Amino acid sequence: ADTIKVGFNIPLTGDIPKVGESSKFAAEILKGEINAAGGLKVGDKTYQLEFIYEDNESKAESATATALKLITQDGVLAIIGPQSSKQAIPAGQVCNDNKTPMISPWSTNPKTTENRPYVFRACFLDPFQGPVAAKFVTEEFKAKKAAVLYDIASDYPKGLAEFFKDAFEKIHGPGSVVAFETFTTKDKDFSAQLTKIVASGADVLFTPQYYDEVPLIVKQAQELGWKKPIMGSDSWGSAELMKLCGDACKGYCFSTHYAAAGAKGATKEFIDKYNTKYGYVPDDVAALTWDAINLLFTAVKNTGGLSGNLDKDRDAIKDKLTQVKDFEGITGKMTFAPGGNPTKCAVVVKISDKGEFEFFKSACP
Amino acid sequence: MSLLEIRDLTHFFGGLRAVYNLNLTLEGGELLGLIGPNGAGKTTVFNLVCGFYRPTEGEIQLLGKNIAGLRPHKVTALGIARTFQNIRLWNTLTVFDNLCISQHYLLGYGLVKSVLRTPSFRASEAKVRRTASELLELLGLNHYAKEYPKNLPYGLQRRLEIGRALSIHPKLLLLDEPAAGMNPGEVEQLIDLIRWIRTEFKLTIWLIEHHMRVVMSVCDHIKVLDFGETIADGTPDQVKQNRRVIQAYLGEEEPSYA
Amino acid sequence: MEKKNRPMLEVRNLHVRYGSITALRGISFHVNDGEVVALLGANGAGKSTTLMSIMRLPPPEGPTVSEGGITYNGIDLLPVPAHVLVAKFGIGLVPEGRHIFGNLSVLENLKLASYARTDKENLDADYERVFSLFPRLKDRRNQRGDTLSGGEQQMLAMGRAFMSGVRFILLDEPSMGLAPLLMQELFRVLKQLNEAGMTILVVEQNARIALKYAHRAYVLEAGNIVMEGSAEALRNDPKIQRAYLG
Amino acid sequence: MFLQSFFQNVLNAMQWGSFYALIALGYTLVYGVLLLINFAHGDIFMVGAYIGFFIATLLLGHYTAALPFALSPTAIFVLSLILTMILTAGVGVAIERVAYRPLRRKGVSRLYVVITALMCGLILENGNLALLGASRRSFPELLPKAVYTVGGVVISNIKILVIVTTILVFLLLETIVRKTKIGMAMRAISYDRMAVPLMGIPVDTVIVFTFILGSSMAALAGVLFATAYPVLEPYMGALVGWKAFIAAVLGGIGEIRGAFLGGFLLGFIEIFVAAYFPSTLRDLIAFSILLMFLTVKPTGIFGVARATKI
Amino acid sequence: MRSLSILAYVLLGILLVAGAMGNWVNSYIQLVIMYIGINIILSSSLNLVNGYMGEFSVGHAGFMAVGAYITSVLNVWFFTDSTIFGPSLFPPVSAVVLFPVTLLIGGIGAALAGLLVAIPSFRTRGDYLAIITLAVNYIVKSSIENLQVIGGARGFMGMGGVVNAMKSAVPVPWVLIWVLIATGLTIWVLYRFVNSTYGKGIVAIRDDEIAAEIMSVDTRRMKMVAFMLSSGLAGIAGGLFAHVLGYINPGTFTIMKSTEVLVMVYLGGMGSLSGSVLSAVILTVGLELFRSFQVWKWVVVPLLLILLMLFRPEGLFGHRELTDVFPWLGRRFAKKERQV
Ligand SMILES: Nc1ncnc2c1ncn2[C@@H]1O[C@H](COP(=O)(O)OP(=O)(O)OP(=O)(O)O)[C@@H](O)[C@H]1O
Ligand SMILES: Nc1ncnc2c1ncn2[C@@H]1O[C@H](COP(=O)(O)OP(=O)(O)OP(=O)(O)O)[C@@H](O)[C@H]1O
Ligand SMILES: [Mg+2]
Ligand SMILES: [Mg+2]
Repeated sequence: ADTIKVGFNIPLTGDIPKVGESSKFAAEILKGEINAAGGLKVGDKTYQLEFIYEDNESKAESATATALKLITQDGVLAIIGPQSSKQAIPAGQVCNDNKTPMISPWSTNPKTTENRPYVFRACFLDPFQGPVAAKFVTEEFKAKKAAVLYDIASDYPKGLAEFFKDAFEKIHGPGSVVAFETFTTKDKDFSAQLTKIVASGADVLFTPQYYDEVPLIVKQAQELGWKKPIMGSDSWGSAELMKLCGDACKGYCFSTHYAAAGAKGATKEFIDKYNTKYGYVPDDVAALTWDAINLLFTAVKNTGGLSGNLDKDRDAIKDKLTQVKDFEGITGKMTFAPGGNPTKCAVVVKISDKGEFEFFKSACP
Repeated sequence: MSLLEIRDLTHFFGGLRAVYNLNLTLEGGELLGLIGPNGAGKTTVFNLVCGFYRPTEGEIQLLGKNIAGLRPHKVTALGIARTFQNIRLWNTLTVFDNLCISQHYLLGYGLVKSVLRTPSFRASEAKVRRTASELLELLGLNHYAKEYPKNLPYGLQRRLEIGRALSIHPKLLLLDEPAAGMNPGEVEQLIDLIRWIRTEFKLTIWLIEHHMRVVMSVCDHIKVLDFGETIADGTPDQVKQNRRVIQAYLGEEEPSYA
Repeated sequence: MEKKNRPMLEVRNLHVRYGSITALRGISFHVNDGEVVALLGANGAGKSTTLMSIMRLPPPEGPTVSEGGITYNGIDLLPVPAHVLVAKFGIGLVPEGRHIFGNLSVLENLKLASYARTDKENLDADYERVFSLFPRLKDRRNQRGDTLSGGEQQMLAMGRAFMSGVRFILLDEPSMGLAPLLMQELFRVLKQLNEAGMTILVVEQNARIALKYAHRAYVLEAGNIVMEGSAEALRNDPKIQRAYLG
Repeated sequence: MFLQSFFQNVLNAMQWGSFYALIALGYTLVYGVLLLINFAHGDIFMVGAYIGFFIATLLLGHYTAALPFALSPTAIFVLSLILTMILTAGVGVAIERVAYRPLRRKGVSRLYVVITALMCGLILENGNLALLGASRRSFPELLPKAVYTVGGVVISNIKILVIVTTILVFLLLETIVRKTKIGMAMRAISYDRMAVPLMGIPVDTVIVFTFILGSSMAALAGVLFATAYPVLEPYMGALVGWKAFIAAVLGGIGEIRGAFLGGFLLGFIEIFVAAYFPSTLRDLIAFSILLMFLTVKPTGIFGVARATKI
Repeated sequence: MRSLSILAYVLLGILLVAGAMGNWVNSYIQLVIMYIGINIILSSSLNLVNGYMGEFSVGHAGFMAVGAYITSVLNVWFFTDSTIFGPSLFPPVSAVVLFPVTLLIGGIGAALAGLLVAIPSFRTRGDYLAIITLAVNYIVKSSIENLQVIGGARGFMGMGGVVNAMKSAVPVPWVLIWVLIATGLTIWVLYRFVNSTYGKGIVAIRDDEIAAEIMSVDTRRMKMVAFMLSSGLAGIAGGLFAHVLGYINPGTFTIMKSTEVLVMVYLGGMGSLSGSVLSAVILTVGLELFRSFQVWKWVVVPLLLILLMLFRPEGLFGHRELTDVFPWLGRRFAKKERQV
C-alpha cells in the first residue's frame, strides 16, 4: 500500500523529555486510529501512515540535523515539531530552505514563522498571550502592581514575561511591575527572588514557567508568606502539574490553549482516549500536536491527491495550509493567514479544588 | 669580574631558616663543591640561584648583574643551568626532544613562524637539532635518541640531565647530587664526565654531592653547610680534616666511599 | 655473628616481565632467618624488580611474575597481596624513591605505618626508637612530608618501616642521598636490628658498605644472578672489586 | 524591612548552601582519595532521591493495596533515609567496581577516568529517563511542615533540619578524615597509591569505604533535597552536581572543611547576588566573583598547593 | 608524503563541494560533514590545552560562543539589512571576500577571551584551572543572555541572509567550503605548531612544568600562546557553527557542549591530533546513526564509550599519532622530516 511519511522532530531526551513523550503519544494514537480505519484518504487513494520520530535532544544543532535527515534521508512529506522555539527557529530555516512544510505545535516565538512560507504553527503567539494574562489579572484580581518571576535563559518564559510586563505597564503605567525577577534553567531554589517579590507589595505574581518548575515556585512562595494570587501561562497546562503540586496550586489561574476539565466533543474524546492509553490527562503539547497533525492532514486532503513527487506534494501542502479556514481543532478554532500563524482564542483556566483545569474565561483576538 | 657573587643570602620557609648569611664568590672556570648534612639547605641554595625561590634577603649577582627575583627561564637564559636531585626529565618526549626543548630561549621564533616555517625558522631549528645531535654523540646517547627517558637506565638518565643542562650553553652548571643511585663503576664514569665537561665546555661547575669520592676528586674548593650556615670552606684536604665537618657530616669512621 | 640456617624466603626460578619487557630471567635465591643478604648489581639489572616481585605490588606499579615461585617459611607468596604481606607475614619494603606521603605530616606518616599492627603496647617504644635513631625527624615531626629534604625523606621511609613492626625487611637503596655520617648510622642501626632478630634483604649500590654489614650477597646482571657467596668471599673477589668496589 | 529580608536571605542561603555543601562533601571525599573528579556524583545524588522516592512511596503503600503495617510518616522518613543511603552506597560502589577500578588498575591518566565518570553520569540520567519515562515524580511530604515566623523572618522545620544535618555530616566526615587511621589512609592514597599497601593497608578496601561514605552522603543529600524541593527529574543532579563541584574546588578540593565552607560560600554568593542585584546578572556576577577569587587565591580557601620540592 | 596528504585533502574537499553542487551529496550528509569539520576544529584545538599541555579545560563552548556571536553580529551588520543594525554596511556580495575576515575577527575575539583563562593559569593548574574555565563558560553565556541588543536568551539570527548573499554572488555551498578550509587549516596549524621545538615547549609543561621553566621555556608565554590559539580556533569553529545553523542561542553553548568536546578529546587520546580528528568523526557520525534509538541513544553511546575506555584506556591513540599506530605511514613521513 502507499504510505505517507511524516517526520517528528521532538525532544525525547535533554531538558524537556516529557514534551517529546507527549507529542509522540498523541501522534501514536492518531496514527493508530487512521491506520486502523484503513488509512488516510486523499483524493481517490488511501494511504497508510508512517510516523518517524527523531530525537532532537532539545538542542538547536541537533534539531537542524534532525530536520535535514527527515527531509533528505527519510523523504518525509512534512515535519511536525520542533516544539520549543530554541529548536523550532533554526529547524524552521532548514525546512523553509528545503521547501518542506513544517508545523510547530508549541513554539510561540514570532521568529519561528517569520518570512518562512513553509513554516506554520498550531498555537497562538506570545505577543497575544502576554496581554491576555495582563488583562485578566487586572480585571479578575484588581491587580495594580504585579511581580514576575521567569527563567531568563529560556526564551519562551522570557518572551512571555516581557510581553506581560509591557501589557501590564501599558494599563497601569510604568513601574507597575514592581518586581521583575529571573532565574536560570534548572534552578531549584527561588527563595532570594521570592523574598524580594514578597517584600515588593505586588498584588499578583505572574510566572510563565513550565509545569515542573511551578510547584517549586508556588510552594516556596507560600512558605515565604505569599498569600496573593499567582497567574500562569500555557506551559502550566500539564496533567503532571497537579501530581507534582498537590494542594498548593489549587485556586490559581493560567492562560492556555484548551481546558481539559469540562471539555466537550472532540476535545473530550481525545482526552479520554489518551487517558485510557497512557494513564494520564494529556497536556497542551499533546493536544497541540494532535491538532498540528490534523492540520497537516486537512491540507493534504485539500490537495485533492498526491502526485508522488515529493517536491510537488510538499509545495501543494504548503499552499493548502495557508488556506486553512475555521479548522476545528481540539484546542479551538483556527484560521490561517499568510505568515503561518493561526488566529485562535486563548482560554483562562482555573485550577479547581478537585485539582481539575476548569474553563474560566476565554479571550479572543 | 667574578662569575657569580652571592652576598648575605638568607632564606626562610615560614619560620624555618633554610639558608643563612651565605657569602660566596665563584670565579670563572672553578669547580666548587657544596656539601653538608641532609637538610642543610644545599638544594635550597641552588633553587635560589636559579630563580625558583626569591630570597628572603641577600643578593645574587651573575657577572655583576643582580639576578635574585628573576624568573627561572630568564636566569637560565643568562647562563645558569642545572640538574635536579630527583631526576626531572620530560618523560613523554624523546631523548632528542629533551635536548632540543631546553634550547627554547635560543629559538628566536614564535607561533607564526613555527606555522609558516620561514627560512629563519628552519635555520634556528636546524641549529637546535645540530646542538642536540652533537650532545647525543658526545654523551654516548646516540642509540637512545628516539627512546623515552623513563625507559633509560638510571645512570643514563642522569647523563641525559647533564646533557640537557649543557644544551643551554651555560656559563655556570649546577649539579645536584649527580652520583645518587650510581654504582661505583658508574661513579667513576661520572667523575671522568665532569672533568671532561669542564675542560671541553670551559664551564664553571658547582656541585652538590654526598659521594665523597666524587667531591674529593673533582672539586677545587668545597663549602660546607649545616643548618643553612657555612661551617667550613677550603680545599678538599682542608675540609676533610676539619673537626666540625667530621662531627656534623663525615663521621669518625674510615670513609666508606673510598 | 651467628647465622641461622633455616631458609625463610625462597625464590625459585623467577621470571618477571613489565608488559613485554622481561626484567628477570629466572633467578633463584634464598634468605635465611636472621640473615642480612645484599643484592648487588648495575643500574637496570633488576634489583628493584626482584624486591617488587616479592612484595606482590600489582600492576601498573609493579611487575608481573610469569614463571617461578616465591615461598616464605614454606608458604606460597604469589597469591598474597602486598598489604597482607605487611600485616600478616611481617614482610616490609622500603621502596626506591622513598614514596613518602607528602600531604601527611612526619608523625602521620609514622602513625599510618602502624595501621595494621596488633601489638599496640610496643608502639610508644617504637616511636622513641625511631626518633632516637633520626633526631632530625623529631624536629620536623609536624612538617609536611613533601617539604623534607631528600635525606630527611629517606629517614622517614626507614622510620615507617620500623613502625610497621615487620620482622623481615626489604630495603631498596637505603643509602641513596644520605650524607656519609648518616649512612654509617643507618647501617649501624640495621646491624642492631638484625641482632635483635630482624631479617634483612638489602639492595645497595654502595657495595663496599653493603658487603661490610651483610652475611651473604648475590650479584645480578641483566636479570640473571651471576655470582653469589658469603660477603667476605665476594669482598675479596677481584671481579667484584673491579666492578663494584671502585 | 531591609533587615528582615536580609535575615530571610541569610536563612535562604544557609539552606541552599547546605545542599551544595552536602554534595560537595561527597565530591571532595572521593577526590581526596583518588584525585578523581567523580562527575557521576551529581547523578548518584539523583539516584538517591529516586530510590528515596520509591522506598517512601512503597512504605506509604502506594504500590501494594495495603502494607501489613502502618508507620507514621516521620518513621517512614527515617526508615527510607537509612535504606536509601544503604542502597545508593551500593550503586556508588558498583560504579567504582565496574567502571573505575579496571581503569585504575591499568594506571591510565586520571582524566580518562574522569571522562568515564562523565559517561556513567550520562547512563544514570538517561537510563532513568528511558526506564521510568519522562514524567516527573513528586516526593511525598513525609515531614509535616511547620513554619515559624520570628521577627518577620520565616523559618521552616525543613530548613533547620537541612542545615543541622549538613553541619553534623561535616563534623562527622572531618573527624573521620582528620582523626581516624582510615582517614589518614584515604589522604595517603591520594598522594602515593603505590606505597599504601606497604603500610599494610588494603587500598581497595579504603577506596570502597570512601565510595560508600561519599555515595551515602549523596543519598542523604538527595532525600533532603527532595523533601525541600519535591520535584524529581532524571537530570536534577547534573547542574547541582556541577555547582557542588565548583563549591568543592572553591573551598580547596580534597579538603573536607573546604567543601563545607565552599558550599555555603557559593550558596551565599548566589542568593545574595540574586537578592541585591538585578537577578538577571546572578550567574555573571557569581562566576566573576569566583574567577577573581581563584585568580587571587589559586588553590581555593583551604587548598594547599602541593609543595614543589625540587 | 606530507604534501600528498594535503593534496588528498584538497581533492576530497573539491569532490565534496562538487558532489554538493551536483546533488549527489544530499544536504543532510553535507550538514553532518560540516558538523564533523566543526567538531574536528573543536576537539583538536581543545586537545592543544587538555592533551598537549595537560590542563583540564572544561569551558571550550564559551570561546565557541564568543566567536559565534562576534562573527554573526559582524556579518549580519555588514552584509544584511536587519532590524537591529539597519541596512547593510557593505554591499552584500562583499561577504564573499570578507567572510573569512569576520571569521578571523571572531577567532581573535575568542582568543582574547582565552586570556581570562590564560592569566590565572600562571598561578594555578589542574582542577582549580578547570573551575576557572567553567566560570568563563558561565560568564560568557550569562553575558550574552544579558545583552538584549543581540537577542539575549532569545538568540540571534540573520546569518541565513549572509549565506544567501554569498550564494547569490557565486552559487557554491559557501559554508561547506569554509568549514573544509578552516578544518584543514586548523590541522595544518596545529600539526606544525606541536611539531616545532617551540610548540613542544607546551608538552614539556605538561610533563614537568618546573623543569620546563628552569630549562628556559617561558612557561607563561607558552601558556598564553596555547590558550589563545586554542580558544581562537574554538571561536572560528563557533563562527562557522553559527552560519551552518543560521541561528544561535546562548543555551547552545553550555557545559554540556563543552563536555561533548571533552569526550572527543579523551576518546581520541590526549596529545594525539589524529586521535582528535578520528574521534570527532566517529562521535559525530555515531550520534547521528544512533539517533533512531531515541531515548536509549544516550544510554547506549556512553556505554559503548565506557567499554572502549576499558579496552583502550588511553583513548583510541593514546599519546600516539596515526604514524605511530601504522608505522609504514611513519616511515614515509620520516623521509621528509629529516630535510627540515
Ligand atoms: N618548600 C619548603 N617548605 C618548607 N620547608 C622546606 C621547603 N623546602 C625545603 N625545606 C626545608 O629546608 C631545609 C633544607 O632543605 P634542602 O632541600 O635545601 O636540603 P639539602 O641540603 O638539599 O638536603 P639533602 O642533602 O637531603 O638533599 C630542610 O630542612 C627542608 O625540610
Ligand atoms: N615500570 C617499568 N616498565 C617497563 N620496564 C621497566 C619498568 N621498571 C623497570 N623496568 C626495566 O626493568 C629492568 C630492571 O629494572 P630495575 O628497576 O629492577 O633495575 P635496578 O636493578 O633496580 O636498577 P637501579 O639500580 O637503577 O635501581 C630495567 O631494564 C628497566 O628498564
Ligand atoms: Mg638536596
Ligand atoms: Mg632499583
